[in-house]
Amino acid sequence: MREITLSQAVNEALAEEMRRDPTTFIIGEDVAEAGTPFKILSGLVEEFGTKRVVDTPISEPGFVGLAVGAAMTGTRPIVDLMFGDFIFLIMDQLCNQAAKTHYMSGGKMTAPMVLRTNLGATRRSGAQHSQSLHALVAHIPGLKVAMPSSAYEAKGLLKTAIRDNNPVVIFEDKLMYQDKAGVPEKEYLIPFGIANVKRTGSDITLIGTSSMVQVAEAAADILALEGISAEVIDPRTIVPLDEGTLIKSVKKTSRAIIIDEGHQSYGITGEIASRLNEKAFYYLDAPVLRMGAMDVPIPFSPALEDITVPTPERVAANARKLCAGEMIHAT
Amino acid sequence: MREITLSQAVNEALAEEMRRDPTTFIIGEDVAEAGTPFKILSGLVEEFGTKRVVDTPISEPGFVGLAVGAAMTGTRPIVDLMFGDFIFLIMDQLCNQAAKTHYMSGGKMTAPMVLRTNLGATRRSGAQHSQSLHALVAHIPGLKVAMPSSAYEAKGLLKTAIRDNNPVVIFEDKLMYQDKAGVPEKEYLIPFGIANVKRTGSDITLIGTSSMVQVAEAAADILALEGISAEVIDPRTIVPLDEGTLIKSVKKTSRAIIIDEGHQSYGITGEIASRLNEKAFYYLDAPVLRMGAMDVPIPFSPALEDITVPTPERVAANARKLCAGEMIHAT
Amino acid sequence: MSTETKTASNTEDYLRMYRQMVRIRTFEDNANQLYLSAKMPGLTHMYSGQEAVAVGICEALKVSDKITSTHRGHGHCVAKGANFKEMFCELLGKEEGYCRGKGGSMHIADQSNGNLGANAIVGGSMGIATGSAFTAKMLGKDDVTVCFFGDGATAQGIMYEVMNMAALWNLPVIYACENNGYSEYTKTEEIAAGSITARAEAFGIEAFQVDGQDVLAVNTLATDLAARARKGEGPFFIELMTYRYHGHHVGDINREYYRTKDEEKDWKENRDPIIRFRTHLVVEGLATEEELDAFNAEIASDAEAAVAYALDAKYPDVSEVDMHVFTDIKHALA
Amino acid sequence: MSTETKTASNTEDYLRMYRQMVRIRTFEDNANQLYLSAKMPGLTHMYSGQEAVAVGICEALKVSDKITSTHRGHGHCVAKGANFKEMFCELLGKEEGYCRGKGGSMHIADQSNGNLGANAIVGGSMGIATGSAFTAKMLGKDDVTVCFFGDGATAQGIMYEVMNMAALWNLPVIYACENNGYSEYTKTEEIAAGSITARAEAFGIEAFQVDGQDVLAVNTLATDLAARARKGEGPFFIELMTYRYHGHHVGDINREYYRTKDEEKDWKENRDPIIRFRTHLVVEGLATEEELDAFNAEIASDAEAAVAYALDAKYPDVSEVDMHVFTDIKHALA
Ligand SMILES: Cc1ncc(C[n+]2csc(CCOP(=O)(O)OP(=O)(O)O)c2C)c(N)n1
Ligand SMILES: Cc1ncc(C[n+]2csc(CCOP(=O)(O)OP(=O)(O)O)c2C)c(N)n1
Ligand SMILES: [Mg+2]
Ligand SMILES: [Mg+2]
Repeated sequence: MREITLSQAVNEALAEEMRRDPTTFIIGEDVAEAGTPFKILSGLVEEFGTKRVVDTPISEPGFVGLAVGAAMTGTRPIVDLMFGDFIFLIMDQLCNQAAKTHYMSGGKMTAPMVLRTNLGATRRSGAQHSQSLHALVAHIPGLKVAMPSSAYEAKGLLKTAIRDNNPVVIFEDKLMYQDKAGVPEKEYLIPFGIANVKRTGSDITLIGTSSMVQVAEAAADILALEGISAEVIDPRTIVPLDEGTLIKSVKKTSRAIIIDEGHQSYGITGEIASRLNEKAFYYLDAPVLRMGAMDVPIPFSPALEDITVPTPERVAANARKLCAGEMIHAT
Repeated sequence: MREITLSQAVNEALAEEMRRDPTTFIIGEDVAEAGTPFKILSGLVEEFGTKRVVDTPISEPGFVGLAVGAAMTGTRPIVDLMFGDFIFLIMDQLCNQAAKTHYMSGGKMTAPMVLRTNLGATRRSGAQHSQSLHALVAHIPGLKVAMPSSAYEAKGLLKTAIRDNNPVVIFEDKLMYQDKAGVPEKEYLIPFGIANVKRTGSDITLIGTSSMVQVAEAAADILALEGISAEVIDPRTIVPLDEGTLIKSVKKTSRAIIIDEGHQSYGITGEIASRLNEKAFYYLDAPVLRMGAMDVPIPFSPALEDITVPTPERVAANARKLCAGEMIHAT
Repeated sequence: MSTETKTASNTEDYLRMYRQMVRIRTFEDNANQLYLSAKMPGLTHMYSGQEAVAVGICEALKVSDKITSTHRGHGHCVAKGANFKEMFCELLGKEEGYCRGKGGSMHIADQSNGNLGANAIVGGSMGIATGSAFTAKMLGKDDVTVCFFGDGATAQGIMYEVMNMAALWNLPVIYACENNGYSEYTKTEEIAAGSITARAEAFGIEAFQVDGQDVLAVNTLATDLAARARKGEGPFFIELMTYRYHGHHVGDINREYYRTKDEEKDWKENRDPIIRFRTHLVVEGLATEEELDAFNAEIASDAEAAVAYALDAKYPDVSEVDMHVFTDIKHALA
Repeated sequence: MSTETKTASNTEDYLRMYRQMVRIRTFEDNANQLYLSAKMPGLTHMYSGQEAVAVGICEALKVSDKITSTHRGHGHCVAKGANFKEMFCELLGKEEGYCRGKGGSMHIADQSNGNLGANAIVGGSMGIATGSAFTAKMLGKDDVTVCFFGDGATAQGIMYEVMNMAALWNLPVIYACENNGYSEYTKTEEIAAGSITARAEAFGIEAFQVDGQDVLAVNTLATDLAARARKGEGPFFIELMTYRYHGHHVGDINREYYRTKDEEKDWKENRDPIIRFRTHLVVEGLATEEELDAFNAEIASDAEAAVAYALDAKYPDVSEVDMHVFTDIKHALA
């Protein structure tokens, strides 16, 4: 299979869906000629014109609000929010408006829009350009939340998101834009709410989101050398969450670690861990561990930033202890 | 001890602190003559004047941003955010600016401000005026988060918040503004990060936040009649969280339910449950259960709204099952 | 609301405007009564006094034109074509309400008539209205969108963000600022510096100020601007000077600390939009007092019947609580 | 930055302005070099070309006056009195940086000189600046706050929210819009409808447009407005017409798709603020070419030394990672 970058995969998904559905359009800052600072959208304005690839002023609440209204009236906006950290600016439009439109209208109105944004630290971008804020939107009923872990998922999930009749937020890892993966030439979609068992194993389940799937896989490689067999699962979407697949795995392995790049406290690791604890209680041989980003604003200094996020080595170390029965009570 | 309403307790806390510290001021919509729509602040503008009780235009991001700057330069703003639902509008100022100021400046700057707001459904106020959004801010490092469960806590925690040198968000339950509790005439403060064991028990631990403490207590009353002894704990602040007290209790009772009015998924119940599971793993006789608000926008219709939030009866029912060993795996 | 784009220049149009204003007033009197008799859940914000704004504007619109509304939204809803029955059902949280009881007064919407909904976030619908106009332009429809909001909402930054985009892209949207002198318990001049219309003009948007108690003046201006917006000459901004008769919401009874009874009396007695228009109709010989009284009576009994119906109607089944969270998941919590 | 409030009318002031502009340019050339040689973590936004704005304004301020800065903040930081050493250390993430390496280029702050910090959220410091002015007024200090921001930031709604409050309450704040013609890769006219100064005027704020390449024009205006703001006549708004020489950030090298090389050349050759001012100083006999060259050389070697120092300086200890999350909890994760 050919390999393309995550950035190309996103670009392809957008181009294909925009060809298919003339009511779709892209809106955001510097999305047209510039193709975003990450150059993800290059070429789209040439094909679809400035009517459908719309550069906005630096008005995040305004253009997200505009997208909500456009979605409610017959178009399908695909919003480009340049950094995931800016989600703080648009929470009202996303969570008070878009997320509730269908429900508050008793099912009569819809807001089929996609908000594409990103997450991920270690880019030396400072505390306001390095956050992974997916937990915030996952908490709000009415929003679906996708977290692609490679170019393959990025394409398939985005295409599904664009066709979904609900507001969907999709978080790309900005560190992965240049990472390549096998992506079929033939069209495909990845359904929401179906976790992907990346590798099967019997001793421990490693559940990762976004680029933490790769961290989990790297950890599994380390563990394999030591004779520990780790199952690696990518939930792909955290809303809806494929609880069934996760629980099934944990019932089998009896141990689990959830790995995520959002801050650990009051983030998504707690939710997933709790569900496993609740629903696989007697199968567990050790507490479900959580590894999120440290509960600190992301520091600029490389010396500090790199230790704020989970690494394969640290995941492997924790897995090792869990499997050895050394963490009956995690510290 | 005299009994006063939560609303009076808040009013007293503000008046006392504003007398003590001339750099404090209140800012928000209709806080002066109107004393807010909930009439909580009545009388304060008469005592402190419009220079220190400042009515703003309907500009939540603007006046919260202003408060951040004021806090950074030597005053102590106490922001009144009329409804907790409006927190979506001010997330950027609160989370990208206030929360990170101290850290990003390497400890050189501070933003000692208090954001007073509210939570709570069943007031027939619709989906945009009924949310309990404390999980969102609890996830952001740099913010402290207090959740008073009665007039007593409302006063003591607010006074502590005003003296704290960090940004603090305090959520009052708007359904409790007229509820009375014993509040000493003598000045007192309630320290952050110390949970309050409201009642001791041996069979199960009920951990509630805000008005859910009262729900937990009412459930404990029901359970007591059946011979089940429930310990009820109020964490009082969720950041910092007094993990020690919670874990100690669960090690004793071996069972726990966390009750909170925020949406259940990706909310605070998952965090607390996970910490208990991680740190008291072998002491648990049953999975830690979570009871949050339903994962739906809060509906207006009374017929629907009332079933979205935990009730004493439902808490008792779950506790009963847990204690009977019927919920080895929660459903 | 007319089915064609035109100026309301004939008797039929005038009488419909009259009736629509009376319908709003009657709806509100009944809603207030429901509150006072503790039959309505929650609070609500009365539109009484501002009828000429909603009616003057909506009568200039087609069914397929869109509006966005506010927390004070009953007037816009009626004016854009809604029925009493579904409206009262919604206010009472009943299944037959426009939103199956899930929205309530602050989220009432009537998509079939182009009403994209009330909104409980002040300024919350400004983006939505602008997006609706964006859709029209992108899909080549000639629909116009009117964004209703109060003077207080001009303090929300999003207004400037979307006006900028609407101006840059010539969107067919009309920003209709109902300046009723107050936002909650605060006078407009205490919270709005400078000039409201100048704020729109600074973005290159043509702005107008009009007497919001004069339904014909409002309608004439709105008709003209809607036609121009359809031709791509938008956006436009209108500041409509008006007044709310009741408190900020139905529970705001003692309001002398922020405005005098004399002021209220003056507006009610000397500038009431319905009385003024009624006098006009009679003086111009377009209707007799008796005909107009007959309208009033008919509307009153319609309202009474709708209220009675709504009071008796059933609540949504509890199983609906987790329906409509998502379009494609029947029960979100199942 | 002068220690007294006054017009910079004498030689000493002029020479300090010259030196400060050269210091900024020199700082940026070194920072760019650090980037190009892969010695600087991350990206950074160069201020070169806009020096007369920061210097003209900051020279009108006292040490205790406050400024808020932007993602393009090195110029403001130098102009408000910062040292090269702590600045380069910050840019390289070192412990001796102004923020112990935790902030970096986009969050550099220098509280001792009243610089409340750069900000990576476009428009993010507008509330902070207004709040700083609020403090001054409330505590009866005569400090003025200058809020620096770009043309692109005028699209952020918060600007209108805080201008409204500043105008209502006569706060001592000066909004300084550095219009360098672009926000990222987009021309200002494509994202800003109408007139920028009219937007401030609509709130009743006196607004001025000035040539941002003429340090004396900027300084004269700023000195006057600062004095008036101290007397309670603020707020004020200034639009400063200027240009950035580099790309949006150091990595923005191929920029012909959004602006021509000719345009860049024209600004650099014909409107450079340093060349212009240097010519003025020499023509007026206030300094000789040699004296000015000596300044330049001294500054260049200062910068060189500071860069060398910073490159060698140590990173913060890893134990610092959870320090400063809260003021009163030494290690947040302990
Ligand atoms: C974002 C937000 N802030 C505050 C409120 C509370 N609130 C509801 S109505 C209102 C006043 C609105 O004034 P205006 O826009 O003039 O409308 P009016 O009530 O006069 O019709 C306020 C402050 C709200 N609903 N939303
Ligand atoms: C809220 C927000 N939106 C977008 C960005 C990305 N961004 C960084 S600088 C910039 C352009 C700013 O333009 P302008 O205000 O004119 O300042 P200049 O870069 O020209 O100095 C943008 C869009 C951001 N940092 N913050
Ligand atoms: Mg009003
Ligand atoms: Mg610019």
